[in-house]
Amino acid sequence: MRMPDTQKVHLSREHAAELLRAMLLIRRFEERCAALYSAEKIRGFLHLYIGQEANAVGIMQALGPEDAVVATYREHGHALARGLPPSEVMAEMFGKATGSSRGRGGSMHIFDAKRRFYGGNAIVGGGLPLAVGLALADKMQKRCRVTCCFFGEGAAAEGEFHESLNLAALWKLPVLFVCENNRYAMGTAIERSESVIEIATHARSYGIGAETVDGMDVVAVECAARKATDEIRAGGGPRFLENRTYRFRAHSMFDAELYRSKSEVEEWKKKDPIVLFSHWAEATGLLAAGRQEEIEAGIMRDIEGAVAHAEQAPWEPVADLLSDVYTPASGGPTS
Amino acid sequence: MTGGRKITYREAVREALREALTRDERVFLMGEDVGRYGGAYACSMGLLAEFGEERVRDTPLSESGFVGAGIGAALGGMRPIVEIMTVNFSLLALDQIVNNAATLRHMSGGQLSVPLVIRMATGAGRQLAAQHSHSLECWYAHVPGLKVVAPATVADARGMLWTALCDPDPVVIFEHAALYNDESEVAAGGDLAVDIASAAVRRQGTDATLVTYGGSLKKSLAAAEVLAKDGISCEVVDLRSLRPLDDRTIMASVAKTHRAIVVDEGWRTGSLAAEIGTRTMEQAFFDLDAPVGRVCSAEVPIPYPKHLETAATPQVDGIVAAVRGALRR
Amino acid sequence: MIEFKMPSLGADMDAGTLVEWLKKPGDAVKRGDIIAVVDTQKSAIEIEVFADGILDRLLVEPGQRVPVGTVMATIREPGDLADAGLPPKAVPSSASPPAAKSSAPVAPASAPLVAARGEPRATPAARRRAVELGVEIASVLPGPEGVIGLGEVEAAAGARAPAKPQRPGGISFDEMRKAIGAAMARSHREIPHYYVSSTLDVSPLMAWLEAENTRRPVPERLLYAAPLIRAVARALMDSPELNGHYVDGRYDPAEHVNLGIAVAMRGGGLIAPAILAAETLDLAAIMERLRDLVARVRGGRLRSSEMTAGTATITNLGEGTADSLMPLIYPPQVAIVGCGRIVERPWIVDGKIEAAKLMTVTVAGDHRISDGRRAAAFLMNLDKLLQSPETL
Amino acid sequence: MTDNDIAKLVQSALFAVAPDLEGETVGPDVPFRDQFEIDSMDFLNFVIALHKATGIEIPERDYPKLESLDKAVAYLKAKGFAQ
Repeated sequence: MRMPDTQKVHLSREHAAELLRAMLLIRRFEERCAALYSAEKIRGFLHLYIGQEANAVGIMQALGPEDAVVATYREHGHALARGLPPSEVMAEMFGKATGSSRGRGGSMHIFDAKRRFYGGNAIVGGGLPLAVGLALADKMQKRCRVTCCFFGEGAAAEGEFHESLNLAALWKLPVLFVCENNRYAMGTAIERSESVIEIATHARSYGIGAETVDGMDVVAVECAARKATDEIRAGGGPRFLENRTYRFRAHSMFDAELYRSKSEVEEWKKKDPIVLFSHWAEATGLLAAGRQEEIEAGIMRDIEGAVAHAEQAPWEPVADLLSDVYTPASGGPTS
Repeated sequence: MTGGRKITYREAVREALREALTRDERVFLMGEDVGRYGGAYACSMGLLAEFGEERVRDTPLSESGFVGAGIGAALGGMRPIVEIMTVNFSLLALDQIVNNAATLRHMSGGQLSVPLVIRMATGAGRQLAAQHSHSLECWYAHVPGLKVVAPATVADARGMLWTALCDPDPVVIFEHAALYNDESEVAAGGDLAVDIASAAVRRQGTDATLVTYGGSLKKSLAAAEVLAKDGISCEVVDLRSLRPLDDRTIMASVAKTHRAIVVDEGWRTGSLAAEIGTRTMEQAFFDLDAPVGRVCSAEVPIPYPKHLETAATPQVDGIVAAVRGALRR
Repeated sequence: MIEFKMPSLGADMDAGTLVEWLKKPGDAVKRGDIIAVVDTQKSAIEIEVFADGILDRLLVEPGQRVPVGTVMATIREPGDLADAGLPPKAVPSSASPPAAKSSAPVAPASAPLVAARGEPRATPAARRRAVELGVEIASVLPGPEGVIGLGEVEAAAGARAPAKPQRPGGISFDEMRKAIGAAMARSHREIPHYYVSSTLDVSPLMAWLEAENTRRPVPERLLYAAPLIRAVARALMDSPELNGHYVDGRYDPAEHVNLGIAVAMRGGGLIAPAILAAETLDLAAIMERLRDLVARVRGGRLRSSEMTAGTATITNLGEGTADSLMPLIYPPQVAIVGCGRIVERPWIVDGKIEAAKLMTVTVAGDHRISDGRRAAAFLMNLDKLLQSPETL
Repeated sequence: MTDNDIAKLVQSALFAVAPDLEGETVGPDVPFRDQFEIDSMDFLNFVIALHKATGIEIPERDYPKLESLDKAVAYLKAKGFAQ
């Protein structure tokens, strides 16, 4: 692993441990989710983030609590990186009443208003206009905040991607667009879905400053994110990062992975962001020997706690079925 | 109306917009050609000069983008009014309206609200053919999480916007394009907000109930006038709100007249008229002295030539005939 | 499998309402058993079964009104297995036109409904109002398009006598009137009536009766109707052209005299259940049947065979009424005998004027079957029988 | 037994033979025939019912003495049906 170009990232031992901890939490949490899915505790679709952890973790380092995050249906990774409690996320995966969306959303719709985490969007490209609007509200109310919007490269084929880039650039809105280019729109390789495979090119064509980043390198992602958010906060309008990354698991739990070879997956696994980062950090002395085991142990405790919480958490009563369709004060219809 | 003044439906919408922009800083108007052009139907004429580009915001031709941005802005604390030129164009934004505006509150377990107002023109009558003339209100009225209203009178056009803005949830307002030039007296000054949850009885009657909304209200009233000359007394219910539907007002009227005819410019199949007819069957079956009648648009994309457009959409004659049919005389 | 259908209990009946089942599935039934009670426009009628077997399925529920011919139940014949298959159609195919509607109707939605034959097309509101007002929906004259609406029900209710709205068994006066009207209109329209009458000296009959009744204890006393019925029944046995059914252009003379007895109902209306094989019954038996019939007319429950089996009818005006009457034949019968009240008048016997008790008897006959001469012969025969009451 | 009791007995005999009259008000001095369209069969049954209730033999010639409520009460009393 190379040292990051920029020296803006001050990699203290503490910060390195934090990056590793955050990525490992996602990894172990999701591995547990896969097992829970097989045990039918988690249902619906489950799109694991494993392999892409460096993106969520790296980007979040550049965001403060006042900033907003709009994510995709692979957002449990982003949610954990954003700091949502694992127990709430797990309860949501279970569909329990103590879940972050009171169980109404499930794995694809994790929301946390107080952490300004706006989901959880299961329509490819559907989150981008929301991010534009959130940024518009900030700009109109003269708040210096960033709205960070995650999406995959598949979204670049959607009209909403282009409409949103155009609007954000046109109105100079404080949006950080983060394209996690994992090369597959579900089962369709990027070469088969995009006329231009360097997604950042689109952003530049709208006049948006864009960069291509190694999405398997958490430090590189953090560096790029800090640079981009600094520019956005300085009033430079939107920025765009295309993070080249890879998911190690199938698209969802129902995916036979007929569209890619095992050898390709193995090749990418050599770039496992956690392995690379931990080796590098140990090699450079940022991570003391035995520290990773310590971190792992803490994470496992957290995850088991989250699972136990989710198991015990109550279901929402059917009598409350119709709640949260309208704001109660508005006297929404029940018929 | 004492102290009233005569204004057009268009002026009523404009006044309502101006009032909203004046009363609440968080309100802004956004849409295609709402600024310099003054609005496709001239509803926002002059507002750009008055409130500036920030608050009267011309958008690119990207319905999904700017409607979604309206949703995001509402989440971010603003009170956006998004104008979509016509209901046909709104289909480009259907994803944002149905998948986001309507669902976010529920999907987030009640954490988020989307206080967004979407206005759009609807309906036929001006020879604009099949991509500018449809009445797809019922598609929106189908969706839980949305509220859907249709001001049919100048007073409602003047008053409903503010009520909609006060609502914490997304409200879609359908303005029938054939109404913009209608002129009527409205009360001067004061709080003009009107109830958007309940239907209004626009004419009292005893023999049959015409349930209608939007652009079909004046046709229904005209039909009632024709029938009155023959001693047939029609009650005319203006739904005003298409979601939620005010069942109580409809059923109370049917209990009185025992006959219901729904006048709806949407296509008959899967229409609001179908919904109202079914509810009437469910809730007022034993009050009915005739099958519920429907006067809807013909099952055809609205054609361009005047005579065909007229033939395709509900007209006074058809309403009169439907009432006579229900009365068997 | 035998189908038990809603019977036609008269020329004027096109539908009936099931009041109750008297048997349940699995019960053995014998020919002649009463298994159901049906409300018609005239009365609640007990319906017999005409086959032996095991009651299999009940297809109509109490309160349901179904057209004549509707299968109401199935009866397993000895040897039949229990019906495991689909239930037979509840409505005969002729009564339910297939609803072959185009999938893309262009007609206005308020196009009239297609109604099954005989079903009154009453709106929900009309039906509810009818219940509130105690109007039997079948008695209401339909309005335009054959629909009974609120207006029709209210008009029918307004036209009805307010004091006694219901007959026993829930039969309305209106309905009764309508049924009589329908049957008599048909009679008047279709049957070429002729009339023949004679004034008969019933003094010997009345003298004999007075002596008889003085002798008899109260419960065994006779009304003069009893010997009169017996004499009419016997005379009809000798006049086959006056005793039978005329159906679809064919006359079918009857083997027995099932004599319809016109019984007036209080408040108006008339019902004519039959005494079956009246010619075979003695006076005591006739008296018993008569008493039973009148009681059941009052109580509102008659048997289906009594309603349909009549082969001729007698209508006896009785005391305190009028001298003679010109009755209308009840189709498909071909004759009716009308008896005026008994009056005491001067009468010449063997050239001398005497006080005599007289009764004018009129026979209405169907010219398609017989002529006045036949009726005259019947009257002479009747006169002869009445002159020797002790032989009756 | 009071006149009233006898009147009740007469009424119940009447209603027994004409159940459709149940609940009607019986005028004391109007002939049943005029009030209720009683026919000869009804009347005979009424006489039988009275006979059964009282044990009194009622000859046919006495029938006119039973034609109204008051008359029937008086007739039964005269026949000694009071104790």
